[in-house]
Amino acid sequence: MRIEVLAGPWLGRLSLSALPTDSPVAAGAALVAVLGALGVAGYITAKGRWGYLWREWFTSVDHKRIGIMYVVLALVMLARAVIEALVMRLQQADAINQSGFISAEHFGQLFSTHGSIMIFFMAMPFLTGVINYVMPLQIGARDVSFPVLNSISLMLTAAGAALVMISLVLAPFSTGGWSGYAPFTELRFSPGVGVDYWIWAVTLSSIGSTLTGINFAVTIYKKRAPGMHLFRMPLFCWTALCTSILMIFAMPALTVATALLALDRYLGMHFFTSGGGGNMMVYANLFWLFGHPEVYIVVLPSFGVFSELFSTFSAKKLYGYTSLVLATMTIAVLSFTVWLHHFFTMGQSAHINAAFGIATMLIGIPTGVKVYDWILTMFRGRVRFTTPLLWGLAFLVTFVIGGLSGILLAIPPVDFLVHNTTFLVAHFHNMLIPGTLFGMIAAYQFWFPKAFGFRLEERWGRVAFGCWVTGFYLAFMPLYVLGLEGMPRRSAEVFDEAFRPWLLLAAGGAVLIVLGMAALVLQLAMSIRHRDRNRVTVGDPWDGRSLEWSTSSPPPEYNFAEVPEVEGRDAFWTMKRSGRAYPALDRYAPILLPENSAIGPWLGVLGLATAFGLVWRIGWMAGLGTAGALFAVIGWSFVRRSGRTVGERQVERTETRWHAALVAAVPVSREHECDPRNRGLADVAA
Amino acid sequence: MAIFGGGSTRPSIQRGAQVQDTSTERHAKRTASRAGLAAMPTRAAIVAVAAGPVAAAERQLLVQAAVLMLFVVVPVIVLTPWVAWRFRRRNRRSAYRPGWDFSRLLEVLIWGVPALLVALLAVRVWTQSRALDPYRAIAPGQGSSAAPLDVQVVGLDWKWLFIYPDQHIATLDTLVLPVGRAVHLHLTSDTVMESLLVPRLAGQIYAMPGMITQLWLRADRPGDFPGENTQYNGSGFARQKFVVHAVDADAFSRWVGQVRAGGGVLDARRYRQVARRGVPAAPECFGQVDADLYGRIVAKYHASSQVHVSTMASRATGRMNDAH
Amino acid sequence: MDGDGGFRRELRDYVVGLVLALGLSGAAFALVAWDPWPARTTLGVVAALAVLQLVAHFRCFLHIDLKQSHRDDLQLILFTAVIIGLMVAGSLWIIFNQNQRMM
Amino acid sequence: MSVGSTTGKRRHPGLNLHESDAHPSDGEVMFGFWVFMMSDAVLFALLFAVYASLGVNTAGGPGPHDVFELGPAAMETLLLLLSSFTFGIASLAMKYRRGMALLQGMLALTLLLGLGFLGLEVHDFATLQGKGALPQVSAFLSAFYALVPTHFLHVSLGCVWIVVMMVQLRMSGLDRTTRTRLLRLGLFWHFLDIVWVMIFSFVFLRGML
Ligand code: HEO
Ligand code: HEM
Ligand SMILES: [Cu+2]
Repeated sequence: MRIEVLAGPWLGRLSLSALPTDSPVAAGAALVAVLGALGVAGYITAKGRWGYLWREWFTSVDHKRIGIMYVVLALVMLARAVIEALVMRLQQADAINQSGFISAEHFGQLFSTHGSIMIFFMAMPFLTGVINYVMPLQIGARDVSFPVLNSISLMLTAAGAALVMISLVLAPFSTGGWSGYAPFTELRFSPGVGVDYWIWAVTLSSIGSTLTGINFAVTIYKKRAPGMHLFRMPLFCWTALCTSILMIFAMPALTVATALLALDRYLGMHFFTSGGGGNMMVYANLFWLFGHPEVYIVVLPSFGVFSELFSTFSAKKLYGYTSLVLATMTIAVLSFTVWLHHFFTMGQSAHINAAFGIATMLIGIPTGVKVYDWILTMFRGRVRFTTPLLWGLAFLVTFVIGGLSGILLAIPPVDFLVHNTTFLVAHFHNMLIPGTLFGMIAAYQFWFPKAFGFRLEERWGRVAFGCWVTGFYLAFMPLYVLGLEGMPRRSAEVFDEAFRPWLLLAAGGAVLIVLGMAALVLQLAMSIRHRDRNRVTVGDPWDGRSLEWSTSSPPPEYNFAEVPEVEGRDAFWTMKRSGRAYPALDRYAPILLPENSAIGPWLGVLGLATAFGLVWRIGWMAGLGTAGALFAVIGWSFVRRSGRTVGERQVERTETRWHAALVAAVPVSREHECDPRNRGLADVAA
Repeated sequence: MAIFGGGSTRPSIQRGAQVQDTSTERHAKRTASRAGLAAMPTRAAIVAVAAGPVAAAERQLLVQAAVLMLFVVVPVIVLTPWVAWRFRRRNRRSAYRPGWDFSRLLEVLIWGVPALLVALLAVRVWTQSRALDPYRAIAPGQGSSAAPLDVQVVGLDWKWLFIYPDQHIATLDTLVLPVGRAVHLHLTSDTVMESLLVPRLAGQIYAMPGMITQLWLRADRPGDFPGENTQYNGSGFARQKFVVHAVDADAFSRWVGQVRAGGGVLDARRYRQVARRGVPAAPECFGQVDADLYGRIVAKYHASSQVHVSTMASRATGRMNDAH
Repeated sequence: MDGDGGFRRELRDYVVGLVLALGLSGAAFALVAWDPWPARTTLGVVAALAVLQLVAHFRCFLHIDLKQSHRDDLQLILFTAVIIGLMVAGSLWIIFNQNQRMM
Repeated sequence: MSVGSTTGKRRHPGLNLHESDAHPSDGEVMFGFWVFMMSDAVLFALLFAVYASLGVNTAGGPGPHDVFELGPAAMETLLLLLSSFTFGIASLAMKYRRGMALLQGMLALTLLLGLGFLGLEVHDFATLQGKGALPQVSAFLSAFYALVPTHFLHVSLGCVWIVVMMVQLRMSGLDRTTRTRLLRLGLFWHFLDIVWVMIFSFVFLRGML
């Protein structure tokens, strides 16, 4: 039963009937979301931490804090999306020749939110957060080029994520999938607000990502420390650069696609409608102009992370640096030439299909080069099986299987057979989970000690690893089989008894994955609890190779008391070997840093208000939000900022304290890397 | 013959349930002709065998390419753990060259071998994309010299309508085909984008409103093959299944005769009922079909342009004639 | 900054830019207004004039040239041109082909 | 792009008036804006592609011939080109310090020309409405109304920006902040000119053929 309450015009279409009261699963999810939000807010209030959060975090423009906030956002969204994945897997295992425990409509929302969240609000914030944290440190910069813009990007992304979370309570969300294909998403077929939620959440995120891309690209071009030539940058910075370039040039396609879809829906125009001259193929074309580069946006930074891992944990130079750089750039450029492979089955000529199919396969070459380069990096190294490296090994073995299925899909006649089936679902999870997600989890475990000054517990990390990897194989390998048999993706129900064992296996895998997720949470909790045992304040727990390890952990807000001078690749590793690491300065200078700014959070709130107003047709809210944002930006441009100076005394105090820890620390050999003995000073003699 | 079993609905799909807008539909169904219905084929185990040349060629290509790829993928799967273990830190016997980061020979290999493989694959892609172009006519099977069978396909929410323009009959959610005869499907949709797939006969192609796409296929052995829509189109999506019954030529003509004699009429009014959103309670056959129905369905989306309507309609029917 | 000389020289750049822009735009408009040639030819010429004007604007108003100091900008613009070319040409190729095969 | 462009630069321990970390350097700011404009250029290019794809789909409604007029388009072109020139002089006035009056005067002139352009366009849109050429009529008109008003919106924002800069110049004169902002505004303004050249060539002129 729905409770109908007459909504005043000032609330647009919004009424109490938006509450998901008709399905226990949906109502439960909404309740969890509300209670969770209230719980967090209540806890912060009880602790009296709002002021602290506002001053030190929300208004912060420090790339390190912004990076951490991005990662927190990504982890929260990951938790939601993984649970949704489990629900979908359970439903498909249950709904064989019967209805299952959730409705078809609800299932539609589940794969749409799961896909959209995983891509836009998990993968993107995660990689943006990691790049934010690590890249400026690696190139020897004190911050990104445009710190305030950085904060604005974060808050716009967060606003988009908030909108998706709100849709859990003021339902429903779209059922159009993460790709939102028209004309299904046109008003005529999706009259509710669901698609509007999707449009505005994605638009907020894509604006944020475009700005982020610009910011990172300029930072890498213009803010490198002296001597840090492009070809001396750690590979992670290269992948960050290529990802940024992809963001800059691919995001506009998404913005155009969603904007035109919105014009269709709001103003009755005819871009993608099936009448009035509209053409739905134009939508598919626009979406994949973005969508394909997007999958490389989310995987390239992971490639960068793995490059760092294999070299660090093999205690060896990265094999084939130049070919890795070349491969990365080739992938970035090629990824603009293959988008049609997502719609081989739309009916265009065979020679077009063939041309795009071949272009797609070409990407396999540089990717293969990377894979071999990583193996060769371990070759003749001294490999240490720490948790971050384990993710890397699992990635290598698993990713090539996904690559294989990708190549199969790139053959148009083969694609005709398995397009839109669970074979495709298996392929892309086979890329996204080992590629994007394992890379990001590895990055989190690798750089966590840098950000917080203590290591994560290895044991729980291994448990998480075991669950995730086993869970992955169980959950997704069966889907290849089912796909070859023609089981369509996005099926709320299944009508083939023979599929049952495979779907049960897949459900079991999903359960394991959720356990893996829980293990990650436990790992964090236990590590915080035992943080004193795992402190690595000196800053270099893994015998690191690049400049971020040359600072204390966590690094001071100004990153480097003196900007380092770089003389080659693996800058910090060389400094350590030649005894020039940790130079003692005889004189400290004051450092000018950007001041905190409230414009980011304000634009986030105003953006959210605009989006929410647009979703529910609350005119005044959307209008005020837009006007507010415009005036906020103009007003902000009138504020003269002189920056904030960290005095030389304070720099000296910070640096002296760190140097004291340095002197007190015992250099630890790799033998004791994961011991409490490791205080973050690497023994370079061995 | 199974397909003449009449009355039996597919036991496994609870059609109509849970989906709105279907009550009138279901009612209408009861009075409609029941010629040519059969149960959804059920299988005990997974089998991925093709029953026609198109699917066979596509599957063969898949297997070939997969095997070829294994040559470069298996080494990775084997080498990764092996290298990692062989060069583990504890193993002091293995060489340690922290500065080694380049080898010209290896460089040539790691770029060259994948490039060679891609070149090989590219040749196959180029030729096979053309050979297996869904629009490309296929020859009749051995011993069958009949002209291709034209079928007009209309994707609806959430069912498929098949019109046999030359036989002047139509079926809903069931497709009966003569074994060995080439079949030329002309697909459109009267709702959102859909995608028709019969995994054992041929790969898929989209069906889009106001447009006509084509797909050629042929069944080389008699049997019942599941077919479906694979492009999500709303809450009834998962139930949009149908069965292809491949029967020998005689059985096919007998079936056509039977449908003609006993099937209902598919005129504009009846079509409107059929097209309404919902999952039909059972497949259905129509013994008489408005000749220009398909053309009108396609032309509908060009309605605001008067010139266009007629050309689209005539083109839609015209193409049928060209095909012969 | 070399005072007066610099000012004059750069002013001349802008004047040249304006004259070129007005001339090229004017030519394009005039061609279409008088319509002396078949449509396809005119279209080609209009497109060529547009590209010329694009170059003129970049050169005279945006000061993009081959000097070392502007290399970053120039490379950025060329890269963008490649991407835009890929996207636009590819899209039109696909859409026109589809339209042709589906009607 | 130039490899090693930062070598030889003095490293900076802390406070450094020209290259501090609180304010990005001029080069950084300008380069960042260039990158932004290129992203925006892709957006426009895609709108052009959409227009080219849907332009023939008039769905029985009016076509380009019925709705476009050369005269107003030529007039708008003239205003926009002149405004680019006046902005150019403003940039020179700033660069060679030819006095605030010239700078402000040229900005005001640019603003007037910009507003004139906007006014003419509004008039155009009104005429189109009068002819029944609404965006809802056909895909062709939808695509037209996506492309041209997006440029219109950009020019409007440019005008707001000019006003803001004129006020800020009054308030704080020509300092580093206002200077780089004016430079960026200049790029933006000239860029919009280029987009307009593409619009009149590939929308209006092509439509009239
Ligand atoms: C991280 C994400 C990611 C990555 C990295 C990739 C990588 C690739 N993808 Fe995938 N993909 C990803 C995510 C997706 N793909 C999709 C869909 C998709 C489709 C469309 C299928 C369809 O809709 O029917 C095709 C054709 C491909 C092909 C490929 C190829 C060839 C690669 C290549 O880059 C793989 C390269 C790697 C290889 C090849 C292995 C290592 C190489 C070795 C060992 C050397 C030897 C190799 C050769 C000789 C070739 N993808 C979709 C579907 C979206 C949707 O519809 O919702 C998603 C999300
Ligand atoms: C953690 C384990 C995961 C499980 C068990 C899982 C499960 C699923 C399931 C069941 C679906 C629906 C499949 C269907 O359409 O039939 C799906 C879709 C999808 N998933 Fe995942 N997933 C997981 C992780 C991820 C990750 C990490 C990403 C991205 C980074 C991701 C991205 C997607 C996308 C893009 C879709 C497509 C949504 C759509 O159809 O529009 N998933 N996933
Ligand atoms: Cu792709």
